[in-house]
Amino acid sequence: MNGVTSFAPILTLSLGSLVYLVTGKLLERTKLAAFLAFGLVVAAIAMLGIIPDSIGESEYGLIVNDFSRLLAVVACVGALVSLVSTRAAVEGEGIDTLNEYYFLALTALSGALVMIFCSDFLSLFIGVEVASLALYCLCGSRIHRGISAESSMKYFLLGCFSSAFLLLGIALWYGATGSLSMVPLAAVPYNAMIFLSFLMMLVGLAFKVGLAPFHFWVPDVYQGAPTSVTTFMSCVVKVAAFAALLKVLVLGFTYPQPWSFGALWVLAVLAMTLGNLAALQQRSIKRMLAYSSVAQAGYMLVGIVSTEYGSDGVAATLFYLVSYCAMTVGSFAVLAAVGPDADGVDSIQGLGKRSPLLAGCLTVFFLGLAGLPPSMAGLTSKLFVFSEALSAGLYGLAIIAVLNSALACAYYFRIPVAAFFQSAPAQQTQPISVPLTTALALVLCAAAVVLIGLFPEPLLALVRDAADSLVGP
Amino acid sequence: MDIGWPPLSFVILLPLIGGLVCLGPWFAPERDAASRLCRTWSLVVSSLTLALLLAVAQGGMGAPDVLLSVSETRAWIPSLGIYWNLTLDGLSLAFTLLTCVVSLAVLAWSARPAQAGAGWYSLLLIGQATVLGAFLATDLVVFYCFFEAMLLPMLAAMALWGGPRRFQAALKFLLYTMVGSVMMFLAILYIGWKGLGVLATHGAETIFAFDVTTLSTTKMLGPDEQLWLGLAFLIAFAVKTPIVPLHGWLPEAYREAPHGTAAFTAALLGKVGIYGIIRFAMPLFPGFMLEAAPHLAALGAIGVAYGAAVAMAQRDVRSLLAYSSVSHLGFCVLGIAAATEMAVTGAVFQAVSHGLVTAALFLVFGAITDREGTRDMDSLGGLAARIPVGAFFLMVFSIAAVALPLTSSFVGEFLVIIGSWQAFPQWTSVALIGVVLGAVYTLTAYLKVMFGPEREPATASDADLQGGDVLVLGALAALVIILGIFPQGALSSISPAIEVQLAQAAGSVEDEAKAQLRAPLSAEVTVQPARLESAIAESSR
Amino acid sequence: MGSGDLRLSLVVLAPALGALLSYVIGRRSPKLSGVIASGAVLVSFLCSVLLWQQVGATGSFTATLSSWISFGDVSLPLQLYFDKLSAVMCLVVTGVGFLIHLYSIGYMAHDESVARFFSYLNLFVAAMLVLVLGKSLPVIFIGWEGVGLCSYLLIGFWFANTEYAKAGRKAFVMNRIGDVGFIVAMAVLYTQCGTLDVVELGQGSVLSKLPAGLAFLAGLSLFVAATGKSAQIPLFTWLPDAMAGPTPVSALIHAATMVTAGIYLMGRMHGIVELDPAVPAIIMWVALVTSAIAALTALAQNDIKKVLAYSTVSQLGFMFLAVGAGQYAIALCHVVTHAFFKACLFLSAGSVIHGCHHEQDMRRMGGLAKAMPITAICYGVATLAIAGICPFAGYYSKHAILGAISGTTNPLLVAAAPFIGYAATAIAVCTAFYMARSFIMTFLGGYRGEGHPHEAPLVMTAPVGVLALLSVIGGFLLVHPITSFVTGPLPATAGEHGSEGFVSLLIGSLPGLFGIALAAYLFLVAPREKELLRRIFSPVEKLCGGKFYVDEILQVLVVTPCRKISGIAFRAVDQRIVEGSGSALGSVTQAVGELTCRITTGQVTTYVLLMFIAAAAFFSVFSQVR
Amino acid sequence: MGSVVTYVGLSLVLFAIGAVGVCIRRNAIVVFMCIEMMLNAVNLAFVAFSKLQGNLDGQVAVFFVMVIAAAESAIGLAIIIALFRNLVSVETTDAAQLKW
Amino acid sequence: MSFMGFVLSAVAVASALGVVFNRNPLYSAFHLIVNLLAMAGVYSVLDAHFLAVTQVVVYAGAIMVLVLFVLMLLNLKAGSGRKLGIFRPLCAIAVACSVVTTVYPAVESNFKDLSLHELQEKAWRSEGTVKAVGEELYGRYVRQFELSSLVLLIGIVGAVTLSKRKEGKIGPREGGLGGGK
Repeated sequence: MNGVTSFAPILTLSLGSLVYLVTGKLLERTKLAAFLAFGLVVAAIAMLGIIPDSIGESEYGLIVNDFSRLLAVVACVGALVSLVSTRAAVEGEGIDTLNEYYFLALTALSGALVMIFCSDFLSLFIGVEVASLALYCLCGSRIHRGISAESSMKYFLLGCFSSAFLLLGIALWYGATGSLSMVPLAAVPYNAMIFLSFLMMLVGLAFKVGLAPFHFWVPDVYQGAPTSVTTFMSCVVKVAAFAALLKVLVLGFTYPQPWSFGALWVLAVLAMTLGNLAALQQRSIKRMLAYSSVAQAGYMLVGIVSTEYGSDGVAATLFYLVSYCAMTVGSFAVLAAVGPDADGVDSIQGLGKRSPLLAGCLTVFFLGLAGLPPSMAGLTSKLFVFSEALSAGLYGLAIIAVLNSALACAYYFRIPVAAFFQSAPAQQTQPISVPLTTALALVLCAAAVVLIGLFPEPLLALVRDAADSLVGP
Repeated sequence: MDIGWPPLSFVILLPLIGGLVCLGPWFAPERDAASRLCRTWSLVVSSLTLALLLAVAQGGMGAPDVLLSVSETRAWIPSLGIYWNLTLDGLSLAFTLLTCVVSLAVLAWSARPAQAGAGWYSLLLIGQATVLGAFLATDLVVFYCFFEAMLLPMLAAMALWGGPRRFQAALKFLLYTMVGSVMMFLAILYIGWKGLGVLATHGAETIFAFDVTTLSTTKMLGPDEQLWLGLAFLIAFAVKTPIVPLHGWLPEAYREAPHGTAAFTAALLGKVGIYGIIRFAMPLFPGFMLEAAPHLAALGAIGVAYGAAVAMAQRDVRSLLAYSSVSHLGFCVLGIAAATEMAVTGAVFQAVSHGLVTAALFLVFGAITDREGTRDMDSLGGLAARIPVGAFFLMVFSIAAVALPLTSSFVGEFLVIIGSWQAFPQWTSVALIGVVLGAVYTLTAYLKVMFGPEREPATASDADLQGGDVLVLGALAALVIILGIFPQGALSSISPAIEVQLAQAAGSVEDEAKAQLRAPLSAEVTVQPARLESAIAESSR
Repeated sequence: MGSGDLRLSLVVLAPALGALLSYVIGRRSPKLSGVIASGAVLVSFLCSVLLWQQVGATGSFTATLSSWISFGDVSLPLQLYFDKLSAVMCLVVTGVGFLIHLYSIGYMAHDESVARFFSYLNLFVAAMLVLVLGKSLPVIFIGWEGVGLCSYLLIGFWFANTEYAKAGRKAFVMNRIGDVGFIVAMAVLYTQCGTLDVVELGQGSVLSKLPAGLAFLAGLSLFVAATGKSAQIPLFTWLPDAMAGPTPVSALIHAATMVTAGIYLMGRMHGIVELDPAVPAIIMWVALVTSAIAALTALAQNDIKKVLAYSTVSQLGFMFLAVGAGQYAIALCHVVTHAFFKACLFLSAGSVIHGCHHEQDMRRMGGLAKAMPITAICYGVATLAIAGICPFAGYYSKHAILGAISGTTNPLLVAAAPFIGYAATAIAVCTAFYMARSFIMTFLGGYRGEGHPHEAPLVMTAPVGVLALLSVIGGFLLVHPITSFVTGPLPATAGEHGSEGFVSLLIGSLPGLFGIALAAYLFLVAPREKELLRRIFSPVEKLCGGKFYVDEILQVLVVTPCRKISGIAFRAVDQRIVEGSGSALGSVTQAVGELTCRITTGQVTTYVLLMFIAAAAFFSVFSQVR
Repeated sequence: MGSVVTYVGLSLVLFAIGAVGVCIRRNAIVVFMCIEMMLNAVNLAFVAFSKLQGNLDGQVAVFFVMVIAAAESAIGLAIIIALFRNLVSVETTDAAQLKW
Repeated sequence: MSFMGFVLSAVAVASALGVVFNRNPLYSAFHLIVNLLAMAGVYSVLDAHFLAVTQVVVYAGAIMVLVLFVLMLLNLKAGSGRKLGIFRPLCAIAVACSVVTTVYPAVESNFKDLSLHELQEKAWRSEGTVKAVGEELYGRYVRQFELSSLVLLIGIVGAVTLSKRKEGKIGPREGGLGGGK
């Protein structure tokens, strides 16, 4: 029975999506269709609450524990918020195939859940592919826009290329251990092959997470994809990919050699530095947020680098991940609400007058990304991650990280400044009407960003449990 | 002292909530009416805050010979040892009162940026709340949060209503402070992490891993740690203060900001740096501070002279005030470096006094330059006859800026100079160059603006300062002079707190010195014998 | 001491209050403001007289106004201290001050800002009284800075004239340089002796805490402070410029009282000044040079106030000669007599200027004795006094100074004492000469100006008359009590000057007589010889007329470099390096960022290649790391 | 045994050739084919390892990879067609509107 | 390596090079078909019979037909005029060589202690008959098997989504970037 229960949320989503594909066709172009999709996500979340933890190691390739449950909930909630907040925007973006759109989103989410729940490499790979394939399609779903197709193509080719590396890594692991399971095998001696297999999986997953120097797809895809899709993927893909990365790395850490240190250190530094430096140059907000996501992934990786010394590093990373999700979903959702083609900084100039709510939320999110009060989530996450880095003795890394976060303020601030302090171009001064659902979702996000930081203990307890269940206390 | 309700949190929350309330009318359609309402509202809130603060201080004072100390604690992130710890002692009282007074003055000042409306009051109140928070917090993380947060309302006001280059100025301000403060952030985390470990072994039930008073008793930081962590703290505070040569953000920021913001920034934000060094750096890194003292003194003294020299070359009134701030705050740095009770008390007094004086100067010059439509001193002149009241107040505050006796600045500068002389006579002498140059640029500015023949015939538009503003300036002037004639009350409230800070530092140094005596070969910390003795004497007293 | 407290406080508070009232009331009714101000000073004067009578030769009163800078173990209360020494100064300040106030009522009657004027004037008196009454150095410093401020305000009283305002600023800044000396002295003394109380600082046990080098520093710093306030080299050039102020101001501040603050300070702190014999030696030489230069400069001045100003500098030099010689009482004596005759001279000059419709150039005067006989008499009497002619006040003090120089016991000066004595005598001749010259040019001969000069009103002539009288009898009165009147806490004077016979009196007056005679000869009897002499000495005259180019030298050596440095600090250091480094860092970051962006070419093939390279690098690098 | 490991070598070579192809070809369809070749190469490695390890997990993995490759080809070619519709080209170098 | 295996490997490598270095996409596709068939041969040499058959059916049969169909549909000309630079291929080849030379020794060293006997033992257990593989698929890997159906579904729906078009909406790009540089 174990295998069934662990499969339940995924089944809910995937079977549900199938049902939706059929019934949604009947409800086409009504709000009901969208709400049916939301209902499915809610049901999945409910399922996540119900299912029990796996006893021992799962034999069906999936495992339920605090870690996967937490991240699954985060992914689902993130998906829900992004779908709800962009519901109105999707129609405005000219995506004709709403039915397929929600279907693909639901399947992408179920793929993400597979990545989160996986306990063997085959599930991991299938999960990655399910999520990726659905997202390739979603990126191109604004089919009449050149950049949408372009982003889809780039994502597809690069994604498949990196999947090949991931797969080669899995093959090497299999070759070395004779098993596809993610269980550390005491009998298998540590050798170069395992080492290389980890490096290859790292490369493959670093691509999915969007770590420099495997980040090239991120800006292009984030910018080219419809904003609603970007909103969705910025959260769901990030969570799932980090879950997978964490699983792989924790497995890697069980081998005594500090093999990971150099590679992860370099990845983190490159991601932070290149991400921030490039973001500094952007005039396109989506692109800037994309580069920022690269940089933020770098900060999170700082937590993982310190993981070698205990589960607190993972906990810090998870905390960061959760608060980052809230901020990034919110930022993109605001952009989506501003308009289907809102991208350049000029498009949000004067937003404070056109819609104080959107501008206010945007400011909260961007301050959070910059790690400044009053959006305390950003600050406390940085606090946890950097303090883990320090306690692990990674002073150099911590210094690079904080200098980067200071540098990042330069571009994060540009957005609130444009929203509040610069006047709108003549042709876009009319107020923006924000649908109630969007407003609600955004306010919730903003509240989360503030409150997670102000009262971090509950979430901190959760991520600690999660980290313990992943690493072992 | 247990009052039953958290009075210090209220001191912070009152203006914060008041400011947030003002955010609503900012977007209201009836801007003028809303603005007037908000003005009254903000004045009430700010006055209440001042009253509350005074009441808390009064209540905390209790018996005359008991040290003022009101504190409250509340769990924030207990699993990491982060607590919402606030303390009001003589040191923080001085700065919090300054904050309240200056905020009230800026809020009451009639001239504010055109089209500012309710947002102006909102941002100022929020700014007041954050600065108050920074002055009250003893938990390093809480302090850091306020330290960062107080930047934002000022930046917003600057970006909204500043001069033509406001965005660049704001960005520069932001980046300078951020680069400075993130290193401190890291240092705080390191200290907290270490503190958590060290304090856990003591077996206390609640671990204030980030609380400065708790941490300073542990003496857990070795010389190398003190060096790097202390450096991080110092740089953060040095940028904020600013200490030469980290003042690159300052001229442009003061040039571009609206008067009120400039006054607020100059009078209060910089003081957080001074306060931070005394409150945090001195007890946490006593050995390092002792080592760094000569360098710090040098920077302070050079700052005094350099700021004054550069101020002499200015034509823009604001730039002049900016550099004069650098110069005057150099005295504070010098006093802190000297680390005698007299000098540090003087430094605090000087900081408070500079806050009052510089805020008033920014406001008066602001009113004048607005009226005349230029900030170039060379194109001003002959105003004394046209605006006698303004000229009078400008004279009073210029005199105070020059630190003539019976103004508060004199007391501060005098104590700093006398107190620093015994430690660093050479650097104190350098600072004295600034005393002369200070007179030069201040009087030159006054001469250029006020004296000389009238430029153009008086018109109806150039009315003199009006009722409310005269009241504000009068109050500030009265404070400056009262503090100059009767400073003993303030001094005797500040100095015990300073004594405590110094004793904490000295206690740690003493231990280090003892450790050194035991292991004479490890001569990593070179302690100046004379000052060590005095430090020991003080701590034992 | 109980009764002393209130009266002593009143001495200071009366003019302070007067300053407030004369302005507040004076704004409504300008006439009253002079009266109030004069009344306040009169009250102060009467209190001083009362106290002076009660204080014994070595007694004192103390009044505590505030505990001021007191906390922890620091205790610097705001206390006033009245002993014989302060008594003399007090009496001079309030007495002469009162007369000048009275005079000002007439002089400033037609000015718009008369209320402001009297307010400043009263404030000045209050500050000056704080200066002379301060019990500790910081309190003296209050007065010290206070008089400086009032001087600044009064010099620039007619601020619409930028030059006047600049003169005020110059005075303040030069004083400020001296103040640094004062501050250094305080710092040294507090650090070493642990107290700044003037009484304690006079005690040997306290002074013995001062190591040799620091004793020199402290003494010298105090003298630097005194050079600022009392216009000695190199800080004297502000005083002639200070004549920009209204003439009563010049009389009160820049002749009678404020400029003597330096001498008072030396007297007050004589214990410290004498600790290191090098300090009096320096004082002596500086004083001599100042005195000489000022006297020579005065020779070539045509502005009547400038003559008096340089004369003041020269006379202050004389006082410092006595200080250098260790005869503080004599110095103080000259302070008193100088206050009388110089105030009289200035006020007379004021009357002349007033009468000649604000003409100050002596070349456009002449023959005014007819038009204003009282003024002429007063001016004449005062001239005789300053020249050191026997029965007049100046004789006694000046002669005593010359005696003191020869009697110096300072080991560093003994050898040079005769030379200094001769030089001082020569200066005395010079003094007599230029004063006589000014008298002749102003009052004798024919009128060379325009309009009709007229005599001043009674309210102006009366004070001048009183001062003239004092110039006559002031010295006489002081002859015998010269010790008892002023010495008090000061070391006793050497030698008696009052008991000398007629011949010696005459001999003592010789330099003065010679100078006057020479002037009379050249200007009245033999103008052609005068022209001849002028041609012979034209370079010297040029030098004198150019004030020995001290201003220019200071400009080149101090002011211009300061401005240069300031400009360099701003433009090169601050804008280029400090701000520039920030901007440069920004630009570099931007450039690197730009580069980072350029990698992202938008070409999938590039991305793939880069990723492939990165991956391969990962594999090969990190598989080696193990 | 050596012979089976050689197949792993073959798979690596094919993988590398495929990767080179992805790097140097501009035609999206060819790039896609090269990627398929890479996946195929990994499949070969799986099969070889399956033989070396003596279990069938590797072969099962290959089956799934094939399934995924099939779905991938469907989507990939649809994307390429969509791209062609917008750009009238399948050259990846022409699709470079998103950059920097 | 058996003779058969050697020949097939040689064919595979040669055809792979053909795929990469042929100018004409169509020829590349044909080369790929050859490559895939050769791989199928290698599978059967390695006793993975089920996979060999599937390879022919799925890859060579289904996928390549699709590719060829698209190539025909789009009717592409042989390679665009622009020349490949020499730097990029060289770079790629060098990197590829480095990957192979890094990974292969690691693999080889991992298996160098494997005895022939052991290998044969294992080979027997890993014979990929339909039955054996099927048992695995419907046993331990049933969840993944179910998920693979989802993958195919996404393939279908995705292809439909992307291929939809409004009438007459074929042509050059529409609109530029929202606010790019």
